[in-house]
Amino acid sequence: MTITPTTEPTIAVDQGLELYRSMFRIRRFETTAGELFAGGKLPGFIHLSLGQEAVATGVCSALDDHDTVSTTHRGHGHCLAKGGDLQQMMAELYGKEGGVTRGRAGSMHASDSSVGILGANGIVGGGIPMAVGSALAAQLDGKSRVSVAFFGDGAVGEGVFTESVNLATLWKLPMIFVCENNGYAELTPTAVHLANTRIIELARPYGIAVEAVDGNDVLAVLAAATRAVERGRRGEGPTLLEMDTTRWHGHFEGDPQRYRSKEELRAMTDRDPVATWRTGLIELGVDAESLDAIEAEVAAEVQAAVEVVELMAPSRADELLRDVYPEGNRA
Amino acid sequence: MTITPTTEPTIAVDQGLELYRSMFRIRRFETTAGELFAGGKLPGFIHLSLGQEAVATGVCSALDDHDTVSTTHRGHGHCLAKGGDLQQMMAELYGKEGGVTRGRAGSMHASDSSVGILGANGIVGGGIPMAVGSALAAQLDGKSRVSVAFFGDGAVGEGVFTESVNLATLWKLPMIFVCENNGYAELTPTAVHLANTRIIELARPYGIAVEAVDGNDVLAVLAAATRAVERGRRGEGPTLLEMDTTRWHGHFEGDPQRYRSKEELRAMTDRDPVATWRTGLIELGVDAESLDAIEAEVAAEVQAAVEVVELMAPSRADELLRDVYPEGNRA
Amino acid sequence: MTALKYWQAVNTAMREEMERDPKVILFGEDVAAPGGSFGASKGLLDAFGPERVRDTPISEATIVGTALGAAMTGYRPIVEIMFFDFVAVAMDQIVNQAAKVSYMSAGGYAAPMVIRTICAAGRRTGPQHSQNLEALFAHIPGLKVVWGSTPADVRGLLKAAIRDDGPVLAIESLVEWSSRGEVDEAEDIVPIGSAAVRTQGDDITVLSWGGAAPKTVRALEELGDVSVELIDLRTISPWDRDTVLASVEKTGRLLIVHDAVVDFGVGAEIAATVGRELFGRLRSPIERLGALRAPAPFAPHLEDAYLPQPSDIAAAVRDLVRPSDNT
Amino acid sequence: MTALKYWQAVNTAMREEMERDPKVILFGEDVAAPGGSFGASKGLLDAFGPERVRDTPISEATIVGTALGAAMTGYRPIVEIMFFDFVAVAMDQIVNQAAKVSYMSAGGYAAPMVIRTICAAGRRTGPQHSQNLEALFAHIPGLKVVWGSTPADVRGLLKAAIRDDGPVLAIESLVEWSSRGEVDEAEDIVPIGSAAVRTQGDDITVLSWGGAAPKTVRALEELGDVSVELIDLRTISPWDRDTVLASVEKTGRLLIVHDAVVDFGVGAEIAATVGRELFGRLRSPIERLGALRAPAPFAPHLEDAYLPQPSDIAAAVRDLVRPSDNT
Ligand SMILES: Cc1ncc(C[n+]2csc(CCOP(=O)(O)OP(=O)(O)O)c2C)c(N)n1
Ligand SMILES: Cc1ncc(C[n+]2csc(CCOP(=O)(O)OP(=O)(O)O)c2C)c(N)n1
Ligand SMILES: [Mg+2]
Ligand SMILES: [Mg+2]
Repeated sequence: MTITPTTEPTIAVDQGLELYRSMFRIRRFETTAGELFAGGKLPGFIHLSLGQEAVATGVCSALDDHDTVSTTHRGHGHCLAKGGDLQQMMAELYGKEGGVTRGRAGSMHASDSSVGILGANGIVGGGIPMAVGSALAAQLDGKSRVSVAFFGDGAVGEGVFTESVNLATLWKLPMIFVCENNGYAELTPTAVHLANTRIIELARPYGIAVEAVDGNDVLAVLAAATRAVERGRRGEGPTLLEMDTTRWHGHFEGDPQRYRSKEELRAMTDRDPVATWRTGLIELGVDAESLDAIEAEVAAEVQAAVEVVELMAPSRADELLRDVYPEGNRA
Repeated sequence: MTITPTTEPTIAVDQGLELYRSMFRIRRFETTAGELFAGGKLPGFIHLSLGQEAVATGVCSALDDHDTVSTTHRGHGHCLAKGGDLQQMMAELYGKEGGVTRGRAGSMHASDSSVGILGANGIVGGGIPMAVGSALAAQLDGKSRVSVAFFGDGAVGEGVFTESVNLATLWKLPMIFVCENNGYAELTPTAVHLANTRIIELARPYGIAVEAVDGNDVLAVLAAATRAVERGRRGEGPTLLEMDTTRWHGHFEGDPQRYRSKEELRAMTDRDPVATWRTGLIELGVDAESLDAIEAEVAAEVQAAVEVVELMAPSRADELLRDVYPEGNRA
Repeated sequence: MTALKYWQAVNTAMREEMERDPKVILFGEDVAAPGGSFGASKGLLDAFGPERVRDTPISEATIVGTALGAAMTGYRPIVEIMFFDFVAVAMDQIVNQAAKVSYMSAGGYAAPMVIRTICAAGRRTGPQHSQNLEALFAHIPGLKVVWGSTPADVRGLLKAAIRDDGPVLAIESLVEWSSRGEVDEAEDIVPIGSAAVRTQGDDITVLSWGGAAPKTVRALEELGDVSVELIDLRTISPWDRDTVLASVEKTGRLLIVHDAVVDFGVGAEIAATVGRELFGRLRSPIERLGALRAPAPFAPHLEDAYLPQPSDIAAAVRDLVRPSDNT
Repeated sequence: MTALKYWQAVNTAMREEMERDPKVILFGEDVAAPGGSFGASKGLLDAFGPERVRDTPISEATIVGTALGAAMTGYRPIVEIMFFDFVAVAMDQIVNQAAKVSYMSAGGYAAPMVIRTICAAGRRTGPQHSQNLEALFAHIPGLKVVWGSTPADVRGLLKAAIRDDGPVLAIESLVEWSSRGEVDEAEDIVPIGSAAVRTQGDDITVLSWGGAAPKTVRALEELGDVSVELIDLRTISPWDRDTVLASVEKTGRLLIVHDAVVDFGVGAEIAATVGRELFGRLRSPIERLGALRAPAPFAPHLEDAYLPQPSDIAAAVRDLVRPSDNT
């Protein structure tokens, strides 16, 4: 079934500002991370979700703390929007002891059990069944918890995608599949890797509820996510949301994006989810100063986090072997 | 696209008799194998395709020798219909040196490169990508060869199924997916393991041509397979055929089928593909004696094969390590 | 004490743990309504209901991944992967996800889950249905691997695995499925990481596990004259170094027997470790007996030639012990 | 002789073999239009066209399975699995299908195919992007495993792998990606199964491969006083027993260094074999140096502590050689 929203989403100004703050935090965090990476401060690889902020914010704003999400290599936004601590996230990218996973996991594998972040995932598609499992736990608990898997268009090529859609639908799990269709898997356009680039169509025949959403319109995302969450909480089974969105940067920081035309790159800024919502808020009567103030607060928050993190101790090498096996069950 | 056949299939009497012989050979071979297994003559496990003979015969009759097929744990019928030597197949089940794979592979893993049988497969879904690869080779060869993967409804639960449909469609490969939907994966009904039991619907959105076929009507199977083969040979890409069919015996020989009602088991005989085609031929004017003669010939062939095989030497243990690595590239 | 068949011991272990802890759930292919392809979960659907005992699609990767997610959020799933060979389909979810989640989350998450699987070596099931792949999993930090060869051990290890807070691969032997053994139902678990010394001896330590263990017991019945210390490893990872080293220190000789291919098998790690720790104190080279370097053949006499047999084991023991009789 | 970067040597090998043999084809994620995530297949689409060089969906299992089917019916596919860790997703197709097809078909089919993959250990890529999983594949009969640590070797081994009639897993080192080395383009292949003795020596044999090999070379630069016989294994399966045994027979000591986790790693097989074959003839216990028993951590200094470093290698050599100086 395709969900056809009957009413236009409406929103209170306060909540609108919170959405803006959330998106802008992701924007600022990642822009900063990109600069730090370019400056040689962050080891390994990082993948930024600049241009996709509305998905993270819109979906996670529909969730409660106890709802769970699994995410991907491109997961900073989801983690921040889900309530992950910004400073701990930054510290993780640096590989510091104060990182959310103590520098063990890094950008691609971080998680935070305190706010239901099951984890970023270095394996494309790898986090999808994990979220299904958490949805199973929610169903068994009999609480109205839901579970979300974020994944990209590329992950639709992995067999676990349809396996998971099948299982979640069969078992009517409170599960939300959120596909961020950003037009690329790494350096390869979606039409080269998927025989049908409209992902809801691939899932629909399983009988799962599906909805295609403008992923750069935070209100549309929030509204669709809210519908999906309600379905889940009511025990009506899983939903797949396909988010049309835009990846501004290269696949990883440092990717020169030779495979994209200047026009394509330029056109994306027209769909800037942060700027769009800024305009939306102003149209709703919010004054620019309030928004500037949020931006300044966030900028200061990120700046302060970087300063604190820079001074943090590195990950403790003497605890290198901790948590390989859960404490109390050491091997 | 769903293929809508425009004309009723027609057939010459000679070819009709060949279809009958092929189906009856499978029936007789497997009935005999079942008896031999019950009598303790055949080691390991065997899975019979009794009740599904029309699929193997109908599909393989549309193929040439150089076309390839990959099959499953339930592959005796496909192998025989594709031209596999009956005596060598029987010898394989016994584990004799004269077996088609010298007793190394057994029922679940046998293959025959001389007639394009890529192999039975012990891994559900495991043979599907293999057939896709052979279709890729066919495309690269520029010959009009096609490749077929036989698999069950259960295999549709494995991720490689949609992965393979996606890839074959993207690359427009001369590939035919033949799903034998026999209502069960082992002891579990299809509705328990697939959220949508109509498998063509799960594949259709990829853009592959699909067709649902009465898999117990050999003419319908042959006609649909012929259309799919022609599409493939013309370079028009892959097709998925879903065959509604019936598994008469248990999942494996020895399975008491407690999960099926007496009525269900009885109803299957109404859809006996061999008896149905016998009736069909008689309606086309063939006299019963010709059919009895075929049956007698086949019975004698199977009987003779068993007698020869019983006297064969066992697999050669002194060549146990041969072919682990291809000759000339031993490790 | 009750005499149970091997499969009944598996069944009992699951039943007891499901009774004890409502967080224990079970799912897999054919495990619920059919009670398992080989009957291991017979009666559990009736006893615990369709929420806790579920049949799944044939989707091993997603089965394991779903177990993982449920384990991370409060449950203790047991999943069945029907044959050991099929575990390869779920390899990513086992190796990259379940085994690493505790470490990657710095202890934020645990994955208390059991992957039960059945090894059919010796049952003439051919190349894709007969593998002994324990070495692949022993090498992965974060994962534990157990394999009980008797009804008592398979029960006790499975119960321990279910209670463990991390992922455990619990292997079972199809050849032993109907073998009977005494099970002390009062005894709770067999601790993970503890080998069992089956017989005390002085001339040689013979170490085996899984499908090879009962064959080793049989071999020893032929070897009245040799004083063998027979050990069943029971847990492959983490293996019981102390028990093995203490035994070999005493006997000075070690024969390792497993049904897996010898090359790069689990026996290699044990031989390397014992060779290092007891350097200069061994009476003869450490020998390993296992399957040949080939896929498992189907034909019965080929499979018999492929896998170590009691007579091979007895011969290897004699070969090892004999030379030093002359010193 | 030309100086090539490591990745250029990979590129050259594929180009040369595709020129030589029209049956060689290449496909994988981002290998065609983008020329590979790390550039290994740069220019090959232009040179050989979209039929022979293809981008695929992210479907590792089907990529490998498709390569297998094409290999069985006349082609010699090279497929790229971007990072070594992702090979787990295709495990069934490698272990149960490709590795076994020659045997299962009694030679009726061969599977001349190469699975290229890149190990990123040392590049701070974290737990799911840094594994050294060669032990998992070495254990599987029917499969060969090679890992060149220099431009010349990575080229020669890849060429040999492409010409081999069976499936070969060809591992590459991301840390060496831009390192330069002399490549003799007239030289055709490095035969599979042949180790390279890098330096001759008398006191100790140091054996390494893959990402550990360049670190071992660096370690030796610090060890002027010790006469080391340095061997790069190059092929992990089948490994060059003759060369290793001959060397250790001469030196009496063996240190094995690899980036994989020590426990149940490839070093165990070599230690077990050498310990057996040279029983009583070793001057000291065989030592293994490798990663700790944990997933690979992300933070740079953690990863450095996790993986063997040149200084650890040098220290291990000194520890091994020192005691016997006193004998
Ligand atoms: C199993 C696996 N295969 C390949 C990769 C390498 N890889 C990382 S991200 C990526 C593309 C993912 O595309 P998509 O799912 O669309 O996510 P996006 O990067 O666009 O957010 C690939 C191929 C991987 N991490 N895991
Ligand atoms: C990967 C894998 N999982 C499970 C099995 C065990 N198994 C063998 S056949 C089968 C059912 C297959 O059902 P289906 O595909 O419908 O084929 P059918 O038996 O009905 O012909 C199962 C689960 C297997 N062989 N391989
Ligand atoms: Mg994408
Ligand atoms: Mg079926």
